[in-house]
Amino acid sequence: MLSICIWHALVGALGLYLVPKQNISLIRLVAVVTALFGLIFSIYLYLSYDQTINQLQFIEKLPWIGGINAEYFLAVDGISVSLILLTCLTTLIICLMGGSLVRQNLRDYLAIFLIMQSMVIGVFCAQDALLFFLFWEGSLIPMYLCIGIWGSKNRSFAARKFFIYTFLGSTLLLIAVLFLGIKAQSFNLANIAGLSLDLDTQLWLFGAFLLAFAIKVPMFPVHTWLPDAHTEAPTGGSVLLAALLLKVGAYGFVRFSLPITPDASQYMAIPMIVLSLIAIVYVGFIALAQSDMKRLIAYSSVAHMGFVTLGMFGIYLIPKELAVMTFSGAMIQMIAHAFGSGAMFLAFGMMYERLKTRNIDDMGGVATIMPYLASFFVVFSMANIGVPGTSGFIGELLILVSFLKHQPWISAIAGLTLIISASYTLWMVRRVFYGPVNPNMPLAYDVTTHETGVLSIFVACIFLLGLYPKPLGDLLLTSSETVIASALHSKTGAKS
Amino acid sequence: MFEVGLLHYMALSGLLFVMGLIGIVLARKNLIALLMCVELVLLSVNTLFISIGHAWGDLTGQVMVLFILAVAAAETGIGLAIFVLIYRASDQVDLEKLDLLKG
Amino acid sequence: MNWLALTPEYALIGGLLINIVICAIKDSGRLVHQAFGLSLAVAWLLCVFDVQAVQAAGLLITESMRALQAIVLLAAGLFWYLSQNQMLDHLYRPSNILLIQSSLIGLIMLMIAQDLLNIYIALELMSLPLYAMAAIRIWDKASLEGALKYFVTGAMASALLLLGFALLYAITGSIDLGTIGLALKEKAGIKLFSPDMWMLLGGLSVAFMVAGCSFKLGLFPFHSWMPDVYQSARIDVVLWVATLPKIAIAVMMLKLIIATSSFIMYWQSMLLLVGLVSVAFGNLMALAQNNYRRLMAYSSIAHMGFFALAMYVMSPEGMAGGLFYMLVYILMSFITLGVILHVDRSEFFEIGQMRALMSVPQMAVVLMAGIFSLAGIPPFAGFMAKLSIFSSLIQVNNVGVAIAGILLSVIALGYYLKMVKMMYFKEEETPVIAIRAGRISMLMLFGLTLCLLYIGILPNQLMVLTQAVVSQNLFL
Amino acid sequence: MMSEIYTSLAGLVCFSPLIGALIAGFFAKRIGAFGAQFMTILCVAIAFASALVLFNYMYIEETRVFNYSLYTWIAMPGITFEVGFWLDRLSVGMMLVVTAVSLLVHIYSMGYMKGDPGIQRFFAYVSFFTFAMLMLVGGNNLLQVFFGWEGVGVASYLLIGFWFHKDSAANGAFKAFVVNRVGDFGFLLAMGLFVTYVGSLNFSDIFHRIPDLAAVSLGGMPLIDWICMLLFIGAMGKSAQMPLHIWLPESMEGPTPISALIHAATMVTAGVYLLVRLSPLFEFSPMIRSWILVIGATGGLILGMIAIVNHDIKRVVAYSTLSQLGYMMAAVGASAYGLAMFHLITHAFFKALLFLAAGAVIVAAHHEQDMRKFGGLIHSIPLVGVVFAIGSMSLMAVPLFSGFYSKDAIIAAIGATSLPGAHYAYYCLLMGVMVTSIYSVRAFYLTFLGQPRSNIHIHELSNTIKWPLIILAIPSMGLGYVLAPMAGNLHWFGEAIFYTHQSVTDLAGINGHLNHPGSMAMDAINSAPFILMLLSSFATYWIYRYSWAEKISKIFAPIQCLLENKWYFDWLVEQLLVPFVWIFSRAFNRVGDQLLIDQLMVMGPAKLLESFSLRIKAHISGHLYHYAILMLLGTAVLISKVVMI
Repeated sequence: MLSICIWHALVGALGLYLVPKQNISLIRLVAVVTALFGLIFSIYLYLSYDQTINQLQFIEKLPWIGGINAEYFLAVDGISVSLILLTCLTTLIICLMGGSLVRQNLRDYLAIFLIMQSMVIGVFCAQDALLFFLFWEGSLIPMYLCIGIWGSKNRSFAARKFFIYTFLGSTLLLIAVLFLGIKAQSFNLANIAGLSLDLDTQLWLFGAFLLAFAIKVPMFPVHTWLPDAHTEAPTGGSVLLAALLLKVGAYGFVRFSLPITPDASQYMAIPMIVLSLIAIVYVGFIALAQSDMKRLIAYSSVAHMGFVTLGMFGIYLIPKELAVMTFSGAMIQMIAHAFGSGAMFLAFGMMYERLKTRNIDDMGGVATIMPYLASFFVVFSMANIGVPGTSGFIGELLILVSFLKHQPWISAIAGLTLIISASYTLWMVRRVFYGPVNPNMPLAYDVTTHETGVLSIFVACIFLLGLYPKPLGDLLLTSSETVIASALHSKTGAKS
Repeated sequence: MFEVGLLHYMALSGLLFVMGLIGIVLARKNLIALLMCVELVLLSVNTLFISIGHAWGDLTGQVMVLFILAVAAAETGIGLAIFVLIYRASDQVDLEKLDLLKG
Repeated sequence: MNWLALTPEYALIGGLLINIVICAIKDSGRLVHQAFGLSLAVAWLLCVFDVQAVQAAGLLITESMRALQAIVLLAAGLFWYLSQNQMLDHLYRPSNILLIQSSLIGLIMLMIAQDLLNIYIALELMSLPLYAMAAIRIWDKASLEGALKYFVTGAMASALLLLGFALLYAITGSIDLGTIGLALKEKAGIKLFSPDMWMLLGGLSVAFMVAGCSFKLGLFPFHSWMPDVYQSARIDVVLWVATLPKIAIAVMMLKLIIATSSFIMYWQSMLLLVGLVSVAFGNLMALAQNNYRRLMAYSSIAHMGFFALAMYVMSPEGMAGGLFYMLVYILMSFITLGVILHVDRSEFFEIGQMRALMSVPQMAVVLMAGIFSLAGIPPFAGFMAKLSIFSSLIQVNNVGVAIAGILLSVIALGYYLKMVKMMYFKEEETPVIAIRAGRISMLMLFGLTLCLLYIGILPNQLMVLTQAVVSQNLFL
Repeated sequence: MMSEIYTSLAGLVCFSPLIGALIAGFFAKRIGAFGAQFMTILCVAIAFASALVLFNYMYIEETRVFNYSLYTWIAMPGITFEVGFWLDRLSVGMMLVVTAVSLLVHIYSMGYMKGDPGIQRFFAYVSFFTFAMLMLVGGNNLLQVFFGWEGVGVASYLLIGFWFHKDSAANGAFKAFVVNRVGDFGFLLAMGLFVTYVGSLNFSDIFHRIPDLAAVSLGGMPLIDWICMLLFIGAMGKSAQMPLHIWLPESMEGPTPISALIHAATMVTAGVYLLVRLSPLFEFSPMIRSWILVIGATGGLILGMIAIVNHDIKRVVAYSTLSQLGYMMAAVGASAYGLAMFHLITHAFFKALLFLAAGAVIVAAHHEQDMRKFGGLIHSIPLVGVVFAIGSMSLMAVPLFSGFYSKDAIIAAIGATSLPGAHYAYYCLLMGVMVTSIYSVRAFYLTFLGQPRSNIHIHELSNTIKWPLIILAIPSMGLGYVLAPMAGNLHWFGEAIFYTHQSVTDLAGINGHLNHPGSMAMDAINSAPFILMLLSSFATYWIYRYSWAEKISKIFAPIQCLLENKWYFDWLVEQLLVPFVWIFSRAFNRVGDQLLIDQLMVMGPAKLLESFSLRIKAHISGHLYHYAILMLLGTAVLISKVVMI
């Protein structure tokens, strides 16, 4: 069941290669059909997922590597189902948009996204540590090629930096995974979580996990690859990067750091929260000073992901009930951020294709030339700022609101994001869209019906999630409770 | 009376071995000297085998020496062939000049 | 001694003899080539079907070793087909194929040799033809210089190895690895020397053996010949030197380590030193290279450093991991060097000119797969190889070495990605380089890539084979 | 049975403007300009009608609160967030005001916005604004109020920046939204305190748990003070109180009907409505209420004075709104919530009237806003002049006009309270009355009386502009008289507004007055505010009659320049705060991100390795004997390993 979810995209990608190279419309059709099948299948998965019981469902287990008894073990819980739905939806949107934004070898472009989809879904389903790592690293090559081949000017530098940065992170993860797998005689995440480790090993394991996932999230000190990767990536690539790859890093924390090294996570909770707060405020200021529009949006997604890590590591500082609220707030923020900044990158891609410039000073008064695109952009920036009624608000509300009694300083600092994110997003909107028309901008036609259709999918998701998040909340609730229970259960008998 | 034992022979062959290696290192100008030193190194191992075979009182040492001699001959054959080709190609045998491949 | 067990060797030797006769009479390269191919095929069939386990007369033949030899012969067959237009080139006399054949025979003998004499003879039978092959391009000064360096350092290394064997013989009194192992256990040679003299000589023999083996693998202090030979020799000789002899050396090292396992602390300290330094040196130096073949030489130094780290683990799983690593490495270098086989004048093939490979898109994809596998990225076999090494390292809970090794391998990413960048991301003018790509050889390379992916995803069968090879060799 | 009617009515009130907005927004092309206008006006009319029906239900029979939750927004363990309605006299009253003013503004802007290309977009935004305001007013929990709060902020952002090609409009919209967000920051933290301490955001739970909120203390200050302070910060952002008022003058960049609807009648009063809605909370924190009193009063005085020197007719009216908001906040501070609501309602009508009249003047003078160019317009547009006069007189609290009842009652209430700072506030507001009459008379004189200062050809006004003016003039005159007795009795709003014993005793006197408005108007003659108002208005009339204005402004030159720079608030933000933030963010970006992290920690090692390997490569000489030496050294090292172990 889950294997179909993972491997259908790969089959689609291979199918693409049967189609002759010149037949553009057939290529696009095959890609869209595969992505559509993936979406329908994931919706079926969501409907048949039983939200009441809180163990793993749709379990598939096959022997894989005998020597170190790693298994091909797939299973899914609430958090993974929501992320799988998100992946399928984003890939569908990218496949729909793929055709118009890329000229040369479109077939490889779409094949790369389908491969990426299967890798990312694999990460969300893998319950075997080694299989998780395989999918985790597998998504590296397609993204590298996507940025490198179809990127803009100095794409090779950005692609190389992205690759080495993430690879460095995952090296320590491999060592930690092997250490745990050998110590527990099986790579099954449940057995590994059952291991009793003393605080020191937990600390160095946590360090290894931290390096790998912090780079991917990205957290404050190791985030400098994201702006470069985003500015050079093609539109589809940066939508995928913003919507999915950042979630893989956060998902890693949920599966690895919290259940396996609970004491170390508790020990490191305060520094992690300080880092996420820095990410929210410091990066917010940086975004204000950007002159390149896409770089600004990239920095804004670093700031919003700061909320996710804040919510995840906040569970150690507040009582259980509020911890569940923060944690599910973080999970919802992950999905909402995908809609918000993913949509913004897509809209920017369309604008870049017409205006051929990223520099804000060369742009001005775009709203008079392209009113529809401008209104879409205003909706997406409202979603990014987190105006109530849009998806961006729920996560921020649940996280900000639950710290007030026990750690008011966290909410006070994190709350500043209301002001900072509003100022840098709208300041960018003001300079780019409002104001008199900038003379040296090329004459550009407005968004075509096809493009409006794709953008309105995002708008629908933003408002649907914003006005009625209950189904998503219930889906995440039970699995968040299990994760928090395992995270708070101390392993070394020390007072947790 | 002074009795020449196994260790003395081993010391002799060790000495020969080291002299051979130093010869290879110091042969800057002349390739022939280089080949001779390679030969010397192999012969020193032969003496070692002989003395050990004698100490253990079985023939394996000497069998080994026979085979080593045969292989040494083949080696010298190839060595000289390469040396002749180098001389024919760059009509000088100065090792200092032979540094086309570096870095 | 059941002499019928050696049928694959007889087939190869028969093939060699027939070829000598053909060279003497007809002197036609194509006929020699076909005879060589035929003998290979027969030997491969015999290896696979007619297997008799034998342990006598200095030989140890086991099913798993025959299976390994079958794989080696398969690789030789692949080599036979890929390098045919080099071998049959009118510049060279048909007898150059004989050299390859004799080297192959030495290689196969080395894998089943069980006593010091057989090992030495097989080793020299494998190496001497290669010294000659390296100098086959007699008009090219650089190739001759490379061959000279290869010859002199090779001779020194085999002398060192021989010295090691002599000292081993000194302290145990026998040259058969089985009896050596037992003798070392009961310290039989104490009566000739005082105990600490005995231990010193043992240590010295291990030191010399490590020196000899690391020359053949190209580990750090003894690597100097590799970059020069890779750069200057004929491309198919480079392909041969880079792949098959290494698996034979790996098997030899395996046997020596198992035999002298009572000097385990010496082996471990030396292999760790040599291994780590080679990984660091290989990766570091490759960063600065721009000649493709020279860069591949330094990257193979780094990979052999990893193999040494695997051998350092000394446990059966560790050594099996090392063997698995070696097999995967051979597969990878078959791809990376096999692709360059088709580029003419490949001695001067720069990294900057790799854009030219894009003229044959399939070749570019195959090379990219090979490069990513060398770097150790998951879906490819390189990752599984690294995984097996690190898991065995961690099993003996030596996490520090594993971390050092993997961090050094991150440096390797620097030049691997530079190559992919030159191929795919550069937009400027593509230098025009003639690439003669035969349809079937492209298919073979594509098959290799699929096999690379298969091992990368399902490495179980190959791991089982390597474990069997090690366990059946543990005759102690 | 009654609850179905209520829910359906409340649903109609709140959601019909939304439907109108969606239709006007998405089907703009198909239904054309007229279709969009018709649809939105129809929907707002429906909303107004149902609000009226709801109004008479509430005011005639019902005193109980009707609290109905529509659907659960999201369910967390221990707390569920819902969306629902809370109908009581307070919210239905506000609903009626909002829908009434919105309907009139819709009709008015048909004429005002005629010929503007984005007219459908305008009508869609206005009805979206009405929907958001009604959600804010009708919400039964703080989350929905916050939803309306921000929805209103977004609508004002879109509407201020409606003519986005104008730089000033774009800056005004940005500034308005960011300053509102500063307020919302406080509001969100207050919501956080409610969630963590009370465990729910619904008004019903909050009002039950007030006693133990008062008991707990957080960081030295009692919790209830923290909550009230944060709520007041939120209200300051939205109702443009002293430090956060800088955005209102710039919001005049939007079209005038917007200034009338949003920046006079409805949105800016949302802050006052919030504080009144949470009156049970504020009753228990006298310290914060005295702060509100002081800030409101100072705002009332100082911001009013700026209007005296301003030349743009819309900005004069905007500053008068700021000062009237100060009055309302002062009333809330003095816990005279009923009077604050009363003033809010009357102010909504006469301020909307003033704005629309100013709009009519601007349309007539071909979008000219500078009063120095007007003069003697009473002859060309007499109706607008008369209506402007009515609005100003109501603003100046001339007896019998609606402004008089609410404003004088507030002044009296503040005089009666015993809060610290009450005397200061009382005198400020008295001075405020003087300032109000000065700028109202000045504005009226400069625009309508005297000789025409420039030859503007007056443009004929259409009836869609005239009729709303007339309709609005009626409540500006009569409403005060009608509502006074109701605003007088403290329990008239039912338990929506809660008075402590202390505030009941203070307010008893004033309410007595309000019960019979006629006699209140009569004996206002000898009350201080009336006398001050009379004196200052005649004085200003004389000054402008004999054009002594220049001479006087030279005498008070320092005050003149102080007022011209708007008490240096804008200077404080433009020159101090913005450059400071700019330096900070540029420093973070340059030093922090690029130099420190990117070059040093990321690129540094890579470059180091490359240079190191190049240096080693130079050392490899390629000579055979060097290779041999290396091999020997290697063997020597291996042997030393043996010797050492």
